[in-house]
Amino acid sequence: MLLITCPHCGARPEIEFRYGGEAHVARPADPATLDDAAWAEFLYMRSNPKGWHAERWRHEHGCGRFFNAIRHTVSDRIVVTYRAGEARPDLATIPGLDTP
Amino acid sequence: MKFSLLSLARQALRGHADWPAQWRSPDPKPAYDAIILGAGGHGLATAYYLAREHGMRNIAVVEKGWLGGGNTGRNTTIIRSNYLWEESEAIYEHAVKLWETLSQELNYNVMYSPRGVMMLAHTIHDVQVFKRHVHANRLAGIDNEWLTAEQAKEFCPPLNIAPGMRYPILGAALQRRGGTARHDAVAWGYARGADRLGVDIIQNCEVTGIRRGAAGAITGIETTRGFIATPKLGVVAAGHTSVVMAMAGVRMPLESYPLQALVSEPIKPAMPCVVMSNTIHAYISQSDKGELVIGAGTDVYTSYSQTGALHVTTHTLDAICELFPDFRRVRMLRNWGGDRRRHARPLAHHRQDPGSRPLRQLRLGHRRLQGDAGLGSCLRGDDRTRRPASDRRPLLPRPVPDRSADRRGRRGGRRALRPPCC
Amino acid sequence: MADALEGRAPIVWPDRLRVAALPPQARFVFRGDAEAAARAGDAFGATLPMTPCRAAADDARAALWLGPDEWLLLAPPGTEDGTARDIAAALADLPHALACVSDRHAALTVSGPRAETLLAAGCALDLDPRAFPQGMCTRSLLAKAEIVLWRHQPASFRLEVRRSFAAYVWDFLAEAAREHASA
Amino acid sequence: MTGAFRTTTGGRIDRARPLSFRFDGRAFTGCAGDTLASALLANGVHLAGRSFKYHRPRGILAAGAEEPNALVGIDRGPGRYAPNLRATQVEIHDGLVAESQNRTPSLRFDIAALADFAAPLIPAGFYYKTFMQPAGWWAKLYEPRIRAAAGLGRAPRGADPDRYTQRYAHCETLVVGAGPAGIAAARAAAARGDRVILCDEQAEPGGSLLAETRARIDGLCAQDWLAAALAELAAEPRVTILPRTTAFGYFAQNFVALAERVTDHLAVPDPNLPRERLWQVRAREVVLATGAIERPLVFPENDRPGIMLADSARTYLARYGVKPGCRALVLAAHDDAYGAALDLAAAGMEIALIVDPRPAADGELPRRAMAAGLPVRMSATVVGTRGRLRVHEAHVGTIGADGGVRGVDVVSCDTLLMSGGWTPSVHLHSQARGKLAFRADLQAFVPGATPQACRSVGACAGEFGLQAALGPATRVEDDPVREGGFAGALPHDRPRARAFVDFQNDVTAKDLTLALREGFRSIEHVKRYTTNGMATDQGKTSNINALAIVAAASGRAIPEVGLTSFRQPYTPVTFGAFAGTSRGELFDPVRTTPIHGWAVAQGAIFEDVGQWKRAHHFPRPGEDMHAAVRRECAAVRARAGIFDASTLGKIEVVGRDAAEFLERLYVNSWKKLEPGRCRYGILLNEAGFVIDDGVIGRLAPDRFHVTTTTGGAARVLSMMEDYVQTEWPDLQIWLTSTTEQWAVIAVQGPKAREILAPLTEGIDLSRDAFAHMAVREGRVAGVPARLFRVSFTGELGFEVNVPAGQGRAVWEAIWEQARRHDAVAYGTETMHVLRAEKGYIIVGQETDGTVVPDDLGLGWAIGKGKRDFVGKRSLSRPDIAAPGRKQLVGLLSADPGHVLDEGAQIVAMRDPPPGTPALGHVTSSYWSATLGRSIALALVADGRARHGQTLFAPMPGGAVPVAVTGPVFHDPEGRSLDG
Ligand SMILES: Cc1cc2nc3c(=O)[nH]c(=O)nc-3n(C[C@H](O)[C@H](O)[C@H](O)COP(=O)(O)OP(=O)(O)OC[C@H]3O[C@@H](n4cnc5c(N)ncnc54)[C@H](O)[C@@H]3O)c2cc1C
Ligand SMILES: NC(=O)c1ccc[n+]([C@@H]2O[C@H](COP(=O)([O-])OP(=O)(O)OC[C@H]3O[C@@H](n4cnc5c(N)ncnc54)[C@H](O)[C@@H]3O)[C@@H](O)[C@H]2O)c1
Ligand SMILES: Cc1cc2nc3c(=O)[nH]c(=O)nc-3n(C[C@H](O)[C@H](O)[C@H](O)COP(=O)(O)O)c2cc1C
Ligand SMILES: [Zn+2]
Repeated sequence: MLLITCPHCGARPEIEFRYGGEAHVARPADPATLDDAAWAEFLYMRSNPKGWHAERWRHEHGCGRFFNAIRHTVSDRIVVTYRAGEARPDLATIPGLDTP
Repeated sequence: MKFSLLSLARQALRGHADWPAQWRSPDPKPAYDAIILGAGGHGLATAYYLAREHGMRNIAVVEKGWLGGGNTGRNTTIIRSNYLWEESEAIYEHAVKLWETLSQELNYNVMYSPRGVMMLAHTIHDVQVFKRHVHANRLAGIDNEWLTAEQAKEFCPPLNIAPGMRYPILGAALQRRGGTARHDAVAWGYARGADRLGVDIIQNCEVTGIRRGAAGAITGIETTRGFIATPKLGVVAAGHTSVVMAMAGVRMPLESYPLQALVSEPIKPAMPCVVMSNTIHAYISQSDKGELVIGAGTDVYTSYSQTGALHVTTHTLDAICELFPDFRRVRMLRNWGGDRRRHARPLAHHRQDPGSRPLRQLRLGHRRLQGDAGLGSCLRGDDRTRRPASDRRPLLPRPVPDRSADRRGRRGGRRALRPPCC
Repeated sequence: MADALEGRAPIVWPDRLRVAALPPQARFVFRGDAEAAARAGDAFGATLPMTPCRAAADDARAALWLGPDEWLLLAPPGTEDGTARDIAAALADLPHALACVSDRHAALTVSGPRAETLLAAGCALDLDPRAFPQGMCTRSLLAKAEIVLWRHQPASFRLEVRRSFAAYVWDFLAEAAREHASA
Repeated sequence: MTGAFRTTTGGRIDRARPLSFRFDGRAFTGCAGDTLASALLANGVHLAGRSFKYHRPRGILAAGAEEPNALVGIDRGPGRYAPNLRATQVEIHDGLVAESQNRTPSLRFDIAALADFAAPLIPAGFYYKTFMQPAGWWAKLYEPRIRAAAGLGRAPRGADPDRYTQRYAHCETLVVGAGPAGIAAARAAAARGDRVILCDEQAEPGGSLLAETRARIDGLCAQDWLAAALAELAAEPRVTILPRTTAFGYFAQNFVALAERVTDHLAVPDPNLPRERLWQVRAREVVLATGAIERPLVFPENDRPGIMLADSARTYLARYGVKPGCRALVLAAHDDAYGAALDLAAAGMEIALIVDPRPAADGELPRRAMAAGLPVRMSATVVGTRGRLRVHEAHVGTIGADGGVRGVDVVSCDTLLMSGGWTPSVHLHSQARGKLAFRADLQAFVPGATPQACRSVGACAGEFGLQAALGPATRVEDDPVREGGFAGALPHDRPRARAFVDFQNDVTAKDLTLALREGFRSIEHVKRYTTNGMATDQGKTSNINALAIVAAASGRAIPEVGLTSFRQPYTPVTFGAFAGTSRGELFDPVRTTPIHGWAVAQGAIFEDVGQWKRAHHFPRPGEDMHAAVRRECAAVRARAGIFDASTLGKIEVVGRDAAEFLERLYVNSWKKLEPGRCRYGILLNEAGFVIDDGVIGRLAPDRFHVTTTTGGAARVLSMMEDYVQTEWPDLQIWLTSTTEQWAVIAVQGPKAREILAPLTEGIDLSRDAFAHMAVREGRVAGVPARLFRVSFTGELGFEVNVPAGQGRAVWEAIWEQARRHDAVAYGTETMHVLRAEKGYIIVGQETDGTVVPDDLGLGWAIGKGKRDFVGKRSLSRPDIAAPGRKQLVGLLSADPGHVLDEGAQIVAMRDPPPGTPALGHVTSSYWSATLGRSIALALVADGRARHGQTLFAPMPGGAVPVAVTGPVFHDPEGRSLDG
């Protein structure tokens, strides 16, 4: 069970959270203007990297907030969490990202 | 050397000194007519059928680790074809038919054991869903029958059907021809078969890049053992498919989630069949060696960790103990994970909306153990229905245009790409 | 008023543990920003804490921080209408939301020297007083049910539970408490 | 006397407390403090099990968790049989009943041992090579036989009545292993004021100190020092010492799982105590002090009863006061075997010979042994043994300079002790994703870097010796340094002889080389082909030897070959411990409505909907389900019925932008909905498929009361929060779940108004004042209520929302009125039938994740001119706009008495050949009391264009012809809605 740091409540057990998929996949402002391919891209394409992954979590059984985390998908190590709406941190500025 | 009781006896007299290697460990040649990436069940079966059905000889399977060490070596070995959607029914039914004679075909005992797969219904909604399966399967000519709770108990005596259960068992859908097989033997049997047909299986050879020519067509792969030229590449990398496809600049509608399995210590035969419960998330069978083989739920987040979380294991085992209270004192021996890939878009969506292009890339490799034989043997045909290639047309995939690129107006490069299509 | 835990006699292992249902209570969920919360606190009669996972309480009223814009307010039973009126009046010009949820929950206390240990049978949080001091409160899970957990006294936790989960939470605690029956 | 082999003094057992137990029906006596293994050895019993494949007789090899041979079943009565327990870990208690396994009919005489004679025919992987002909015989004939022969212990029968619990724990320092290294670490942590958990799998903490005979620590003998150290730790309030507790799994972020065996060692367990307890510990730092496992030696016929690990034999003597035999041959590839020989000799055992394959041994212990006059032969090895049920002689040969073995001397002995040195227990370190480094001097892997806050100390770190374990602050005397280690197979000259590597799975050195010959080069392949390391001991004694053999045979270095993965659990863990209290009623919360008790009292039959129990129907005496539902249906249409709809999800949406929010989320238009009105809302996912529906009422300009399906409540709220928080944070709205705040009582039927009128205050129920799809607030039965005028039956209907605490009282008040009108209480089945008669859909029944609103004929609900809402863009994708989609229709079977099967497929022809694609399927099917015939809803390709056509539902007994109709069977004009 991972220990996930909610930006509001601090470190909490994984079972309190719900995973929310890849982060920073914004809903297009005006979907009607997208062609079918671009819409399909929004719906279904995810980067699914083997490495550092920006992803959403919701502290469902806690403060209820959605937030983002950067986690390594091999070691499951989370190096940083940040509030929804905040820009994805520049990975280069986060120490320790060279090792999973 | 043909495997048989006789050859075993003969070898016994010689202290088993003369058994040949079941497959070679060749160094990669500079070039192949086609390369399959991933020596799991799907990759090896693909190579085998390419060689056997379609006479291709100059082909290789490249594998980053050891053959059969991916999901093929870590699944719960269930084989069934009682799927709901016609597309799935067709491919899995084709596969089940292949399974029935696969040991003889490969001269390798894959221990296919059609002992019956039973899916439990706990709610009225489950009953509706599974009855729909039963009807759909029968229409497709696939065996699947409805059992009452009492009949389910008769088929599987340790099953708890007490009406006072938290989620009582209201009935079950039974596919008698479903069952299990020995996961390792499947990989090894196909590997040995493919090797004998001249396929080079190159292990410890990780693909690190996909090289493409000026026109965008594939020219070969970069690997940890050097560059290997090929005009055609089949990607069958299961959970790693999107990672590999990214090397060719192709995005996939896939996400990889850890899926756990576990085995108990071996005990004398106690589980006569396979039992699955979707509602309370657990499935179980017993291997020939005696371990209870149990499948857990998927972990909630994408990962390649090949382990799973403890709370997933606890939930799986509390469900198993509800269904089989006799097994409460049995002990877990080993728990591991695989990286199952999951469509970011479920088949149900795909089906109702078959036009989404990216899936065209994906002929193979996103199915299950039970599909190994089936998918490996039928690469041709419309990818939507994935119908078996009964006509035995040459298998090697046609170039599949990436029409999503077209629409985006990025013709050029992508369009000419002959992407990993099998 | 019928409570979901009505009729459940307390579980008492003297000098060790006590689990007891609490009587009905007026409850609200208040949502709004800091300014609204400050004003709501004045109207309600207990400060709405701005520190995450903290509660402010006096004998009659309590306000529990549940999220950055969410508080659970507890007040004596029967004060629903008055409280709603007071808050609405005080915040007429400030965006906020107030929903009465008096009946949404049932409440119980777990107290005594073994309280932390008992809760640890199903709650994954660190309940040591250094990690979970008096006045701390949060939503969390107890086994398979969501709870609001509040250390309202040094050796006593208050659990607010969705009413349909109350029987489960009680039965779970009763089962887990069994091992404490023997000293 | 508790056994002929019991010493008169010494050890930690209590000779004054004899305990009787049974093994395979024979009565024995042991002492308090004995394990089953030590008690059997004290009684001269070595034969304790049969091997997995060849059913060879096997004795007790070890003294701890690594034991591969002595597996037993323990029977504590009905439902309480546990197979495959290690006799070395089972503590005896008075009345213990143990039995041996995997033998027929008895341990001494096992028919299946015939397999041993067939051994040449059944090497590693033989089953992949045979049993293929004739096709089909595998499953029918061979497989059942193989299964019966395999499988070790018998399966438990009957539900286990014991209880299991779980506990989460948090600490600054978790120490695994309470040997000297672990105790030292725990003391240091306690001194810092940490919360410390110190666990050890054994019955007593102490580890190797419990059997330490020589060394003095701070001037005390080891046991006295141990007692003092433990007393000191026990006095620390922040230290928790957990004996009988195995750390079995090490997960990310220092999350460690422990299994505590609470009552198995007790003759009469306290019924309030669980049998086992699963601990889930989150630790800031983990100290692994798990010690090391002694390594067997691989030589021909090394598996007979009486052949033991040398230090285990010494442990039996020192800790349990048991001599393992009378005359021992010691095969010493490591100095510790000399230490064992010395101790056993001192206790009066005859040491026939110490055989050392090394050319020289100049360590302290060999020197002492030689000084004590023990016979030693260097450069020698054992090339064979004899003895069916117990070793009685060993054949000793000399290793020549070329590595060959020459000359055989027969040495008689009843015990053969061996040691290849120690294998550090790096299991948990490796599970923690720590790296491993190979140390050639030890021929062992030791812990390397770890990504977690975790360190290994003592023997598990490859640091042997008490001084290393205890640290410089503690003074240790007389603890001679022991070095070296041997891995692999000893040389011999008998190509046909079997030298066992994995005792439990009967894997021999030859099996390993066979696998290599057959192309299985990766150690993972070798493992899977030979099954080495896959037995219940997971290769604790065998993996390193197998690895060395594979390395030597393939000309690779050991680290090049690499290890197989260590996985949890370290030792097997009971399923029940994982399940914990989560069983029966506590398996999953049973959620009930405030009205549940009333329904129970009325004899309702319930169904599970998610976690909820819902009343399915209310049978009267003598009625079956069908009769009850018919009666309920008829009553609602003719008069009225009341229905508990409390499980419906409810969400209060409040804020300036509430209407805008719903506008963006649901397909419908909301902005123009007036306060006091409600509307049927449909919710899609972004892919365009229907995922939920429900009535939404506008209570005020900035306040909506949203209802969802029962199953969808949490999902919809979560989805709403997602959009509010992450997509549209600009919107000023807040969401509050009020599902449980309200009890919901649906009053439906022509008499609904009359039933409610006497109870309602402050709301004008008249047709004009309170129109269909309106909502009002007032009082019902004296309780503040939100009253919705809605209908899911097609009849005049109201849904009364009252605070849940009053739900039952209001229900009973309404019921009083209802009875006056001869109305009924009805359950979910009647609700389903009535709505189906009206063609109303149920999400999850008419939809399956692939259905868009138009498929359901609900295109009308989509707000006209809305530019966007969740899922809208998907509705214009070509495949969703394409013709041929499945559409909701009604079906009437030609035989009105025939109720179609839900899920039945629909095709165009009467006798579809297998493989015919279906046109669709039946989603709902009922007997309609209203129509006096069966009805069904179905999704059928191009269904709306097929009205009037005859299609077929293929059934086992023949296809059922059905006529396609519209989905509304009853009152299509909606006249009844107004009562
Ligand atoms: C726990 C679990 C239980 C399951 N249970 C069942 C079941 O009961 N029934 C069932 O039918 N299915 C089951 N499955 C699914 C089934 O195991 C898989 O779908 C199937 O084995 C996939 O085979 P594959 O050949 O496609 O993939 P894999 O066997 O995973 O093979 C892919 C190979 O590609 C290699 N690879 C990846 N990247 C590279 C690279 N860059 N270069 C070279 N090689 C690379 C990998 O090392 C791997 O060997 C289960 C899966 C899991 C994880
Ligand atoms: N048996 C050996 O480990 C071994 C070998 C050589 C020397 N020695 C001597 O032992 C001392 C080293 O002591 P040490 O403390 O490192 O080892 P130790 O063997 O004394 O203690 C290790 C303890 O950890 C327990 N343990 C192992 N795995 C466990 C798990 N997963 N969960 C719970 N408990 C577990 C063991 O049962 C044992 O009690 C030195 O004095 C040395 O001379 C021991
Ligand atoms: C059907 C099946 C049965 C297995 N039986 C055993 C077993 O009896 N003993 C064992 O140690 N492992 C068993 N395993 C697990 C493997 O040892 C191994 O954990 C799994 O293949 C994953 O590989 P990994 O743990 O090396 O990553 C089994 C695996 C499968 C798929
Ligand atoms: Zn939080």
